Amino acid sequence: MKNSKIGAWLAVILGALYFLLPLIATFEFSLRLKRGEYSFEAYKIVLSDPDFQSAFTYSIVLAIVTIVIGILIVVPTAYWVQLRLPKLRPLVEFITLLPLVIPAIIIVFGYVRMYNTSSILPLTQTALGTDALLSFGYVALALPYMYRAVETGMRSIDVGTLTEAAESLGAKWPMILWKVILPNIKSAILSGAFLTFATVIGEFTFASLLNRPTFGPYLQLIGAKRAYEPAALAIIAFIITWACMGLLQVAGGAMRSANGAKK
Amino acid sequence: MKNSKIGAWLAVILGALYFLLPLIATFEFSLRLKRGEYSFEAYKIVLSDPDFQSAFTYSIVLAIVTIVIGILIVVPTAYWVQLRLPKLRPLVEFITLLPLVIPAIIIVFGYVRMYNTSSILPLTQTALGTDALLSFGYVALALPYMYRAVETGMRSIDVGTLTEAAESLGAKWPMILWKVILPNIKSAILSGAFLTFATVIGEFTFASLLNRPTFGPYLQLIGAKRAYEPAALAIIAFIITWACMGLLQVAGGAMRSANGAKK
Amino acid sequence: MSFVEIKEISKNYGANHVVRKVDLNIEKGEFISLLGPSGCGKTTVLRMIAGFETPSTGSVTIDNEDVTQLNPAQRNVGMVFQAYALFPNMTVADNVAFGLKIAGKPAAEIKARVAEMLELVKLPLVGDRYPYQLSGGQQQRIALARALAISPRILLLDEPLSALDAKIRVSLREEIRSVQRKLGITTVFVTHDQEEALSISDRVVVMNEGRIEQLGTPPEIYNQPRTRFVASFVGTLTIMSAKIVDPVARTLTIGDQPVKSRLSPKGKSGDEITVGLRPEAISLGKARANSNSLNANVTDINFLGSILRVKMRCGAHDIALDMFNQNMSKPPEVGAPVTINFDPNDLVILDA
Amino acid sequence: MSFVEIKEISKNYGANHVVRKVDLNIEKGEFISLLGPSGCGKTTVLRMIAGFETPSTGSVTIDNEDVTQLNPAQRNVGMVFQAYALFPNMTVADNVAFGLKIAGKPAAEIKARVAEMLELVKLPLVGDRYPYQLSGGQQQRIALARALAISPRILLLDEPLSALDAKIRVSLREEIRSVQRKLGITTVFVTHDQEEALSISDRVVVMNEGRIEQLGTPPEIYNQPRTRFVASFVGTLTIMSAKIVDPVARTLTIGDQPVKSRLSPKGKSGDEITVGLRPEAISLGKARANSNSLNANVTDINFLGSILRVKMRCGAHDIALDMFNQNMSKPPEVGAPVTINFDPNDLVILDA
Repeated sequence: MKNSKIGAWLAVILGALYFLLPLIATFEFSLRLKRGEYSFEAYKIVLSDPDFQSAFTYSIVLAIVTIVIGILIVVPTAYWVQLRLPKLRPLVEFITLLPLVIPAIIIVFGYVRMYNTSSILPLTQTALGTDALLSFGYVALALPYMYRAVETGMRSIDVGTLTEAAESLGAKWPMILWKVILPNIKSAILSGAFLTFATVIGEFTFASLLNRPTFGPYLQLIGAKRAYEPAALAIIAFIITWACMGLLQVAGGAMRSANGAKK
Repeated sequence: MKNSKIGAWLAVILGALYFLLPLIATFEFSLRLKRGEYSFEAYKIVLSDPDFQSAFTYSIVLAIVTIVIGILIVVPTAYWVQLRLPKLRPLVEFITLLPLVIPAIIIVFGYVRMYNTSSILPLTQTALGTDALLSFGYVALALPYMYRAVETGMRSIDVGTLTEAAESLGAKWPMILWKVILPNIKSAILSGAFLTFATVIGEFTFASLLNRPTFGPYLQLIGAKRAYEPAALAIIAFIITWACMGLLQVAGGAMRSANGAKK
Repeated sequence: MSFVEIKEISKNYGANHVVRKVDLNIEKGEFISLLGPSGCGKTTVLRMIAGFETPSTGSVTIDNEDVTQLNPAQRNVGMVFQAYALFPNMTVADNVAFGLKIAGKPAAEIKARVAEMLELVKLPLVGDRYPYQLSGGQQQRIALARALAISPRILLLDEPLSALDAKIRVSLREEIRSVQRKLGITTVFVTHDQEEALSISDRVVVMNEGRIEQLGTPPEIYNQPRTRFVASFVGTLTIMSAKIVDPVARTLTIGDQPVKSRLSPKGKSGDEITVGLRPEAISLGKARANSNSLNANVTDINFLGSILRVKMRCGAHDIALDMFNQNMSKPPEVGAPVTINFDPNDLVILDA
Repeated sequence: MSFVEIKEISKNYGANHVVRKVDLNIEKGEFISLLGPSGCGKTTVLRMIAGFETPSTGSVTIDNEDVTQLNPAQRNVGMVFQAYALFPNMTVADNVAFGLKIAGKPAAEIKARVAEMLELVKLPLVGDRYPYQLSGGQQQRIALARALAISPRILLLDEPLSALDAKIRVSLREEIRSVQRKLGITTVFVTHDQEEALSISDRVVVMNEGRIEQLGTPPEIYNQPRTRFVASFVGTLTIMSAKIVDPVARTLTIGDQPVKSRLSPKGKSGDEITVGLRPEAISLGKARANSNSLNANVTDINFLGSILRVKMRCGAHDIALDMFNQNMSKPPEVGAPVTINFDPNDLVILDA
């Protein structure tokens, strides 16, 4: 029994190293801009670059738009599927898994083909149109995470019985969704939102092919021109991501303890 | 109630269109190589290209290696965590989610930094070393899918009690894992394997930065030079992916029905 | 015209007939239990009264209003679920107030009503707590208060005690019965526990395979089960085969020993019939006047706490006898020959 | 030297003391039940005997061998779980054969032993089926066969009947008892159901909050509960306060009415003590010689099927009385004044 505990800890530690070692190497390298000493010079340069600021702001706005659209699509769908069409669940799960396995490049190919300047809906003609297309693409990309999170949240409360209880008390659908379901899956939605945020901030293929100035292409641009700044950027991206994950764990923990206490 | 059913179906159909329309547009375009008529000419060109054949074979081999390493890492870890260290589960979940939110580019940055020709372990010096590095990277990338699948599989059987039952009958750990646990999570492992396969086949960033001739970079190369062939390639990639997903659903269905019957 | 009239309702999912032509009239203020094993359709009948399921055929009328096509929110029925189903994000008071807020009652009235309801379920001080801070029994009381707050026309209870511990189950069922009597509210209670159904109800509906097997007061169901299913599902029954000697004189033989029954058996002399005997209807001792007596041998004695169950072999039959465990009385010894007595009234003749 | 000796075992998880210094000796061939509410530590004691938990302090000895530090695979104990825990990927025969294959027995011997075990649990024909094709009761029988196949030194049963329906629960517990008697195997059975523990065991260990409250034969536990906890957990007990009149003459008063007890109460004249009375120990009717009698008023009658529970008010106390539901006897009417009788033997004097 004690041997197995050591084994398990070892596995966990190895796993952590697997991800942490490259990160530490990158961090160490990012500090070496000034010869012979460690400094945050590379970070200063990056953070004061107006291009960085605009790309970063742009990505954050996109992420927020993506999250809002994602919630509006996923929550009612997941609710209906769980409540009325449980037989459809495998199909819906299949659809939400698609973006994980269809390379992003194919989706963009199709989008460019469908919405090009000579199509019926020439979204790519204007910047705003392309932005809309981009955020729709991101919604698709982040769908698996958002759907999984919301679905897990809904399963952890007994959506069916709660809905019936509210119905028998005279409540109608929008009221039930707003007053009973949403407040109880808040943390699940939050966790989906954080994963979406992280995905959008780090995305490259879509933005690059649609030629929009997000954080991803900026990272690549700097990577081609400079040596130490990309490492600094990678670390910045990681810290943001890490903060998101931390919040996600807090939200998840709150949800779990609430559920645990409920029993 | 009937309205809500229509609403739910609508949501499902819209979701399907969201992914299928770009695909159909791509497919239609891929047939137009010959002016004025639909033909599979683009597919013929692609499939008879020896570069395609070698890139594709290479990717498949890589995918299989990745799957084997992934199973060897994930199954014992998930087993130990679930059995002996349930408190560590949030941490392990956090670690397995990392690849979803750390942009691949950062991981590669770190790898190149750590294993370059002047490091202690100069993996990038040889092709085989780089291949090893690449497949380790892919294991990391596919970790979330493999771990989730295996963990769900283990939760659906009562791993703890089954293990105790086997122990009280005199069985030791390796025997229990091999005879009792593995046969009961076969389909979960299969579903993780398919997702890993799809991920590896479509991956671009790692292969390109480590300069290995996989299917991803080949796709990009063709995309830069030709017009119709990339569309054909995208469709081929999609069909392979789709076949994987189909098998996944079959495996999942088999697992579900076995579990359902068990109750 | 009864308060609730259920007319020939059926429910099928494809070829699966869950409820088959059930007819049931419930009087105002009555407490009715639907009793049966899982899968017998009892919950589906309840859900059709509540409006969560629409009958495939037939109709449901409440207080002269045909509600068959109404959705649950329009029916004004109170429902209590096995899983409590309190809203986890709301305090106890907000849970109880939910239906009243939906109905748009003024705040002062809601406050008074919530206090009244919490008083009714004997939990006046928990209004500010959240459901997860309460025990299972308390949560179910709050669920009852919430269902009653909207002054529903009928109260529907779907196995409300199944998730609770044995002792709490007994005390809460007495509580439910007393609240129901106090308010005089028409109530339908679904359960698979025969003691629960017998102890709480005015009338019991025993269901099996989507049909009503027997409908009657608790003593009727228990003492005069009509079918073998009811006899074996409700209480313990020793089932034996007997042979008719004289249908008019109501004499039978069990094994080779003569017995009498109160009712005339259907059949002619020499026919085999099935009879039942409750373990508690039998007593040990010498034959008494007007009572049946059989000779048997004790094979085993089970100590069940308040009761000693004596198992005996009588010809080809195993007969069980219950006696109270009293410090004074000595149980017979295993292997001993005994004479058992029972009243002709207690010999149940089963249809099949 | 007893076959199983448990010496002062304790188990704590941090500050949480789950088992506190439990001492228990089990004789060879004995059937012992650990009875208590959830969280009382009964399952943890069982798991320490099986080896799934290591005691924080204390030791476990089986057949003169100290097994405290051995892992489960080395202890040769058979275990049956609440959740059946059959291996879903194996047939019934492979499940039963599992332990024998691990032990490296020859194929022919395994085959014979599997057949013997399936015969023992009365399921000789299901060897080729998979667990999911069996009912819950059948699965649990197979789990029993699997545990017994390896000829374990002791058989451990962890709430094996809790997941089953009421009727199957009763028949399977009789089955388990008969198999245990046939094999003469030392058995420890964990349950929260008092009827189960009383009916199946040679001795019952009542546990509460990690400690043994009382250890004795089923009739001892039921008829002479030593603590208030045991009295209220095992069976139904009406608890009343009484006043000592004369400790030597063993006379008390309940309310203002005089009663006698069999044992001398601890205390002096005028002291308040707590006494208990079982509902089935009381009878209605005129006072008899040597028996206690009290005057009371009937407040409610509950029909529980085989039993009628009459609730009465006697001074400040609510007293419950059980009588068999017999077609002949008429229950008293609510509100009627009655005289109740009970033997001095049946008045239980509680320590606290």
